[in-house]
Amino acid sequence: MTSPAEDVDVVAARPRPRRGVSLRDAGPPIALVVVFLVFSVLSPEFRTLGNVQNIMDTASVLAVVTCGITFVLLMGSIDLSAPGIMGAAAIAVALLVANNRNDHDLGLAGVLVAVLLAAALGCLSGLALVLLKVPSFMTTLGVSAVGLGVATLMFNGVQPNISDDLLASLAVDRLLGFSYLTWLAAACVLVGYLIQRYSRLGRYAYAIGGAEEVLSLSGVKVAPYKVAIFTLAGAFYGLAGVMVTSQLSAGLVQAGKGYDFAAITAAVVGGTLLTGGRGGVLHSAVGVLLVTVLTNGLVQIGVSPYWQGGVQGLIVVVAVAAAVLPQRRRNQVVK
Amino acid sequence: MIVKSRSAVALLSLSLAAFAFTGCSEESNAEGGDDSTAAAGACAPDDVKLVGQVRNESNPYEAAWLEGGDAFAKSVGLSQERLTYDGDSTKQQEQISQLLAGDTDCLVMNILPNGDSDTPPIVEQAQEAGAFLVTQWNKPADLNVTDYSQWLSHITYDGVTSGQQIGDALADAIGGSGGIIALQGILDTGAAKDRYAGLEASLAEHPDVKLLDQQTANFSRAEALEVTKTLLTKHGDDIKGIWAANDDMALGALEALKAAGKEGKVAVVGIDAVPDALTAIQDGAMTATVSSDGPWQGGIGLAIGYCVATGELSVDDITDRAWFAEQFLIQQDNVADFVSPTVDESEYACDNVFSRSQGPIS
Amino acid sequence: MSVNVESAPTPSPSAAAPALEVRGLVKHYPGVKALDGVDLVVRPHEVLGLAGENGAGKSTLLKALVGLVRPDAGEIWVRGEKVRLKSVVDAADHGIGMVFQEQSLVPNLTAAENIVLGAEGAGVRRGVYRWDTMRRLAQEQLDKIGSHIDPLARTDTLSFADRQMVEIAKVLRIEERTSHPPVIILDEPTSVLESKEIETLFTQVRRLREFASVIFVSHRLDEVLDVCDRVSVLRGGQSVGEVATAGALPAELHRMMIGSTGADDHYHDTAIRRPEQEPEPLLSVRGLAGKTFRDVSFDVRPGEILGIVGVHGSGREDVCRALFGAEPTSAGEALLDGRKLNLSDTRSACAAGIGYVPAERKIEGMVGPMSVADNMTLAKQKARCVGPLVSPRKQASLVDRWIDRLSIRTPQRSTAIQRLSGGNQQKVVLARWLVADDVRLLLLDHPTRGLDIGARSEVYRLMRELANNGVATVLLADSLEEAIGMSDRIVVMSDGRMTAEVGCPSGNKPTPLDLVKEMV
Amino acid sequence: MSTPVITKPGTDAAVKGGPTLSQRLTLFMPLIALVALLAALTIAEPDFLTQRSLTAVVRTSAPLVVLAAGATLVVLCGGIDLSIAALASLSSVLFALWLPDLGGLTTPVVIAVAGLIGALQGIGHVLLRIPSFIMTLGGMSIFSAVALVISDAGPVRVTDRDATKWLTLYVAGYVPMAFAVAVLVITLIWLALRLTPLQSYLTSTGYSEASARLAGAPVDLVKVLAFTVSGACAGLASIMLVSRNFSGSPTMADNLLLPAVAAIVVGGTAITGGHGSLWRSLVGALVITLLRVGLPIVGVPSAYEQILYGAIIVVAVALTLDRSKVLIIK
Repeated sequence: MTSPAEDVDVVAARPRPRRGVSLRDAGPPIALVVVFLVFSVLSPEFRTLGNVQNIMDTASVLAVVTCGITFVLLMGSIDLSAPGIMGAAAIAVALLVANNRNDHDLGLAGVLVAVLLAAALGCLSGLALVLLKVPSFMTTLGVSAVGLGVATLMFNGVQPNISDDLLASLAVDRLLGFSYLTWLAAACVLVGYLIQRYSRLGRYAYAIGGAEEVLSLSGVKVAPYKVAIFTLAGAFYGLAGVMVTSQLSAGLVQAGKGYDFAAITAAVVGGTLLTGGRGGVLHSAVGVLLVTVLTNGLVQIGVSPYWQGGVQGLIVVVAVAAAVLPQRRRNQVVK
Repeated sequence: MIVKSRSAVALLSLSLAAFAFTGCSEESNAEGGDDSTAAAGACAPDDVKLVGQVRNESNPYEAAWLEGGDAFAKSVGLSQERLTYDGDSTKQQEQISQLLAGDTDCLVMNILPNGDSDTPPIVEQAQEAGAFLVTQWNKPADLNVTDYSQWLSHITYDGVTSGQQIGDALADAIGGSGGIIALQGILDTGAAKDRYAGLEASLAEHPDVKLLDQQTANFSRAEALEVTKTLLTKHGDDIKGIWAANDDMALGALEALKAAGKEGKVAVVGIDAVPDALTAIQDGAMTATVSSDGPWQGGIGLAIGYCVATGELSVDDITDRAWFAEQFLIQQDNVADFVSPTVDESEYACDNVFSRSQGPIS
Repeated sequence: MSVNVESAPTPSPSAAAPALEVRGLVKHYPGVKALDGVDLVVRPHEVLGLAGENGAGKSTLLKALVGLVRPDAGEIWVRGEKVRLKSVVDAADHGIGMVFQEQSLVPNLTAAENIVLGAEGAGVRRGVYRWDTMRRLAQEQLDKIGSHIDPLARTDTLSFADRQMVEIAKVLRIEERTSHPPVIILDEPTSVLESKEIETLFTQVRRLREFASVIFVSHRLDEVLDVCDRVSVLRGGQSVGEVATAGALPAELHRMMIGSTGADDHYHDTAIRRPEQEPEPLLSVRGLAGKTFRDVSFDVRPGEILGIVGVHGSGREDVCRALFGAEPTSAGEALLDGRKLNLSDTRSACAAGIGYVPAERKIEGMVGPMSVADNMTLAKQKARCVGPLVSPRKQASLVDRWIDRLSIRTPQRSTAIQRLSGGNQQKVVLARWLVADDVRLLLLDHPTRGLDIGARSEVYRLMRELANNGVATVLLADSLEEAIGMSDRIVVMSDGRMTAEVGCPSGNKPTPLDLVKEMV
Repeated sequence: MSTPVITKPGTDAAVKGGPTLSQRLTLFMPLIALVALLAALTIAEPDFLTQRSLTAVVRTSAPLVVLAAGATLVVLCGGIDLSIAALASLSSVLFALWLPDLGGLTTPVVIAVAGLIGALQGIGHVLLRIPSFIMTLGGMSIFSAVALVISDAGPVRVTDRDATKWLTLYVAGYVPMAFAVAVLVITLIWLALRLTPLQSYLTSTGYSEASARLAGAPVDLVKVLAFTVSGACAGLASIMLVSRNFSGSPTMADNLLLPAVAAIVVGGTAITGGHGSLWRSLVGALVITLLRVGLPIVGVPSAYEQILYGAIIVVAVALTLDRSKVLIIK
């Protein structure tokens, strides 16, 4: 970030100390390492390779969902539509690839269609946001319900089980010790990062979170990009839904249950701000690992499952407090 | 911009209104729209209003249940109103009280309470409103059906027996000795408690079978997958068998085994005999399950209510109002007989509605 | 429009025609006639100064020139062709660009992105960023103005001066939209720069003249005369004349701006003779220190107006906020009537009878959607309460009394304050501290910023009245002239320290230059 | 001291005041939406418009109304409270557990404890400068965890029903006590705001926290107070739920969170703070209740029910949101 060209007096005249920022960026990875080491010491089962694989497998779906939600958060919006969209995509893909309900066998094409359906649903919340001027909190809430409805319609009382080899193998077959789903998730994170770093869409998502008015002042029409971001997020949720289906080799309406707040938690823990403009896909990915390692570690050292949610809640608060305290100002507005 | 959005709103709401109508008109014929205040037990067959309520239609067993309800309603020339509450106790109560605020004189309800603790308020409201109520699966042990005139019957399967049966089947499958793990259901449900009690009983008889670990997966396939994965890494090859309190969780466990490459090496048992489980048993992926007949449950509850409402059956004549329904242990040898559960119309005949009773709930 | 990056800008064939001409521009705002028939001519390759008091209509004129404001009447001609400017982009297409006073950069993007924002051109292919191209494009712009900042540095890590360079570079991009030399508007570019930075800026401006026309707006008349070829003066929304800068004096410009001689009478110095023996100080600040200032000590006496002057970064604003408990202090103390003030929060400051009027009226001063009445009684709730309860009748009469006394123009007391004109909004914010008749010390941070002349003279008069009634005032003035005109005494701050304390009695006022010496 | 008088008039002239027609319309939009929805349901099922079923609707809505009303205060000062539902569940468990020992005192104690927990969140929010969204998101999971642990993940039966009997009675034969209590609570809070400077403090904090602070408004206190009331309301709501289910359960109210937030926004309260009122949330809660129980009862199939629910809340917000009061829509 610091540039050789900057002359000294400029550095002296910096408006804001960098400490808070760098701490926000470095904190989560450090925390991740620490937590991992602590659990490794506490529990022999935890440090086994098998468990590391297990952690990565468990993290994969959440990672993909968080990828999507991160872009929305970057804009300073919020997205609660993951459960509905994932449910719809999960059922859709189950019905489109080889399954026990109908004799479709679209294979990859089926996956594509499911993801497109999800993207369309995401697009819906984006449109409602920019056309009806309804806060994203509500539009995504509504779209989530719509998605669940669509899923229930398609479910139609009979569990669709997939017999598609490709999809089934994703969760089972392993490459270098990790299941294909894990690699898929890794790929998503990479793609997400590339979009965020190298695409106009991604950069504008940052800009919208940073100073929306400046964009329009520079003659950029913001609305289309907002819609595009929600569509992109929807696509990610859709893929996540497909992944759940391949894990269970069956389409569930509840495929996305609880992933909305889980993803927000992960993103925030990773250092992506709800106010937008800060953080990113990589931050969120770290957050996902942090949360997953915690949950898994707690089980391994035998903490009652009931406590696990609570511990996570605590972690979020602590993580954010740690990030904001170094740079708190008098008369600062915190919503 | 505002103008545009306003008009957009108008448009959307219009299309919604249309939507609402199509959505509702399907059902509006279900309502017997007259307020004839018929005394209990003397309803004209046409006045009877049949309601079946389950958690959600997005679960095969409960969807089949509602189908069964429709089948019975059709057989008596009526139609069933379907209610679902997404496994949300609050919403269930809200629906019931709203339902009972309507015309209740000839209302017959076949209800699946979300949990034991949800049964008392349902029963009391039905009693107050004078609707005919049949509940299934969940009720607090100390709540007696006979204390209420409108609560015609409570039907359930003997969870202890089924839990024990599959426990024994599992023990045999792993050769009478070895470690197993148990996946519990929603802890608040009688079903979950009884079935686990059954497992304990079975364990008592097989001292060499060791219960390594037990966690709840809330009857959910997805949760079972995660829990099993973790337990597999925790206990590794010590796990010889997996006992699941229902088939959905058993199937989730199967996926976990598949992912761990242990498919077929670990025996899995469940309860409910959902179609997927039966196929799994046919392929030998699963060891055993216990039949519970969704379609029949959906129909029989309405049938009992219908018979009492129309006066063909008197509450006082019912010997056991809280009773166990008949169930079978299903394994590879006999699975073929259960692949397509059929309900015989005659079982809904008013003199025959208790044909599957295995006696009172002890 | 050519997106040809490499080609050096060529002087346009129509160099003879004015690069930009404004004829009889008129713009009304609710309650104010911001522009009242303004004429302006900008020749190619010249730097035109635009001078005028606050509220003279400068900012409105500039906004009209970049399409942010639609004039009610009048014409804008670009290189001999009449144009209607509907948006910033539209203006840019005609080769007019502006460096905004409040900076218009996206803080969390790189300098390069900000420079090309909205017109990435070759920097983005099919929605995919090409950082190297991006960097090159930006570098080209930065080179034009000879800035050395790293195009890929995130903007909010740059110093203010560098951010301004980025803005200028961004504006220069409009060259690629038109084949003609562009018109660059610099709105108060120096107001927040330190002298060293100002020098670099001026070299930039002179450099710009090579391939563009520049409209340069500044309070500091000496600067205007220094850097511009001609100066056009606005007053009360009208052009009152032009001055060729060669050999012109700040004084005559100033005379044109305020339409009379000398600074004093303009500020209504009622020339009240204060008693010979000075009263005890009401406020004594002793060695106060904070993030941006240290070792600040001064006294303010009842009925005295103390001006604090200094360039941006002198820390005077923070001293003011610190006294009100809105900015943390690390050392020192402040005594009110010899009693130590609790500087930890704004509550106790209010309780002690201190009032604060922030510079950012719209963000920090008023609660836009709330009614005039509620805004006015926000700070002094007791004034509208009977016991613990609010008495609407009491509030109504109180508010009406003050609306009348300060002649605040508002339809009803229940009107949302954001619907009033700036001057009336400011009066409400001021009244907030007066309603309880218990204010003893007023901290005024640029109280006349963005007000038109009429509103400002009313604010001045009000300040005088309060002073005569024994209220002590600390004033951070909008301009040196204002500070000198209003203050009885002036404290000069530079780089967080007090550098001088100058007596400023009516009749014997120091000149701006005396103060500037101390400021830098 | 005497106050200065300005005699000379300023150059500013007055601006025309008064709300526009569309503003007046948006003011009543929530009510209009409610009536429209009721009409639609009645058309679909004539029996729906009977005194008994309407009574049932308001009885059902009571807990949601209380939850939404409390959270509205937090929203009004610019924050959001995601912990209300989890806190209500926890309170229901506490109530069931403490009833045997505390008897009649249980109700006030539980409400007080809930309020205290809310206050703690508020303090954490203002002292640690943690965004309310995060603070209460954390609170949500922590409260559920505690509830699960102390109740051992199962419901706790309430044997002594007299303690909550009063909530199941009827006022004047028709108005359910629970709803009457809900309305009473709203009225009290509303009066407390209207009659004291609190309203000003709350509104200014919500619209422009910076201005409020620099005008010496007790911003932090107001926020903590809002969270306290929000918590206490969650406590009261939980007791209403217990009175309905004769038991407390660690997940009892969890599914009421999003409906409660929806109720607030559908009522027309700006989620960005400042603009809105508790009465709006009351109407909003009734709308949401109609959607939750009305749609299935008139026989909308569950799949369509969800789709309608989603679409309708979005449209409702689009209609009720007064955009002149909300600057940026994120």
